[in-house]
Amino acid sequence: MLDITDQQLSLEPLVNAVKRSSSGAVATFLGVVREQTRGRQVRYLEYDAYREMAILKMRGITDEIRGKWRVDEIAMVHRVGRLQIGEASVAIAVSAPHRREALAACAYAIDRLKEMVPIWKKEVWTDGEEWVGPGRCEHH
Amino acid sequence: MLDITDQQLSLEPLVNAVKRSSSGAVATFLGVVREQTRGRQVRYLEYDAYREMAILKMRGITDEIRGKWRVDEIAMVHRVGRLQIGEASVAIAVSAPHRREALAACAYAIDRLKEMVPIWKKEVWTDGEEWVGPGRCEHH
Amino acid sequence: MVEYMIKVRVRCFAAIREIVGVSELFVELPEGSTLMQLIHLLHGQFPQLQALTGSVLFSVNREYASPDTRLAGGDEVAFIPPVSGGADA
Amino acid sequence: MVEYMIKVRVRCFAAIREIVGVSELFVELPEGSTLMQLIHLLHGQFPQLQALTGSVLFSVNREYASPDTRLAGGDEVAFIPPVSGGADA
Repeated sequence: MLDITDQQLSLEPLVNAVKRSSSGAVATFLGVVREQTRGRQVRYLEYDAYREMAILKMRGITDEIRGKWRVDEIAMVHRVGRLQIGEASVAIAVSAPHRREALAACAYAIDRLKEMVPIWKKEVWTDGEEWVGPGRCEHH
Repeated sequence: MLDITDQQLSLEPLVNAVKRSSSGAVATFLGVVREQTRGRQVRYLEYDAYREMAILKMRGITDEIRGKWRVDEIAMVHRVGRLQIGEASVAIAVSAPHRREALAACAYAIDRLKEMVPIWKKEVWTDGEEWVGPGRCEHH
Repeated sequence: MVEYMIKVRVRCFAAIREIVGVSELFVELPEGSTLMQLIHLLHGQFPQLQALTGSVLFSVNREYASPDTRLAGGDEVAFIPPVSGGADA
Repeated sequence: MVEYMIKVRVRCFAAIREIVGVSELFVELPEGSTLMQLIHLLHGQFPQLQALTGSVLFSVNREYASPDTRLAGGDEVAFIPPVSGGADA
């Protein structure tokens, strides 16, 4: 399950999509819109994606993961459009027979997604707005 | 939210319990009953817990985590009773301003839980049963 | 000389509960007894407890405790065989 | 001598879309043009694109591509300014 959606994200469908009878562990990651970025008060975020390429790149990440760890299944869904504080921008779930593989692969997936998947974020503050690249984030 | 329960586990309540307006990331872990352990076919598992001490030890783990990483909130719920294949035995959620802390703390939480929280598992196979300690697991 | 007795509560879980047959029992011991003395007493009463494999730990009042811990009346004691909570993984 | 022209599709996202004003445009180029030549052409037409900070990458047919890539008719090209998907963290 690799998708870009304008609908609210929820973990349960991803967890159900990745669970196999061989799975002993499911690790998930949820990216959430924070109230503050770099000291500025966020009103909302707007995400835009190059959808077709983003899904290709997500598939590339799942291939990388399968080359590194023994996992059962990987799901990644990124939301686009306007997101309020507290809403999830990305949801990832990885199942594996054993917990270390599931946890390591999940952490790897979000790192790689942030590096190379063509999705962009505009921060809209109380006093302005800007499309944000990672170079300007305190924590990438 | 630290609990031992005989009810089915679901991630959503834990995620909602840990999310703060300062949270940019929520990492979760779900332990799931596998079909096979050490080559034997599992019929079901039965978990038993020393409930009061388990919750104390879980609280100890959350203290350890707060000493190591900047996290917002930690939730850990372990199920007891009879579990079928595919059902979750443990659910953990950790929120943090940044993803690395949430992911690292979540991985640490499940490792420590397995090490020191007084919860036990009986494997009931098609041809026998046994209370299992970690020393006899292929992957602890 | 009068020997004062104390009563402790022993809680039994998992394999221990199956050996002992109940989920808790109350044991009387001479005042000043250590956890080790209680363990020996229970080993005498339930010989199968001695056959438990792996490193069995013990708790007193819900904290891991060493066998030389001195017990007091009302203490809650438990055998903690190797734990296996969490994932099946 | 006849110069054959090719037509490529340029897809615009995020900051690029706001500068260009549309989500895609079609550009005609002489056959044999490279991605670099297309970029220069667009820089001329939309000078604000030159002001983009950070390292802008480019894609051809949904794969990252280097500026010396030779374009063919029907290719899909995009500017990829620094990405920032995932968590707000």
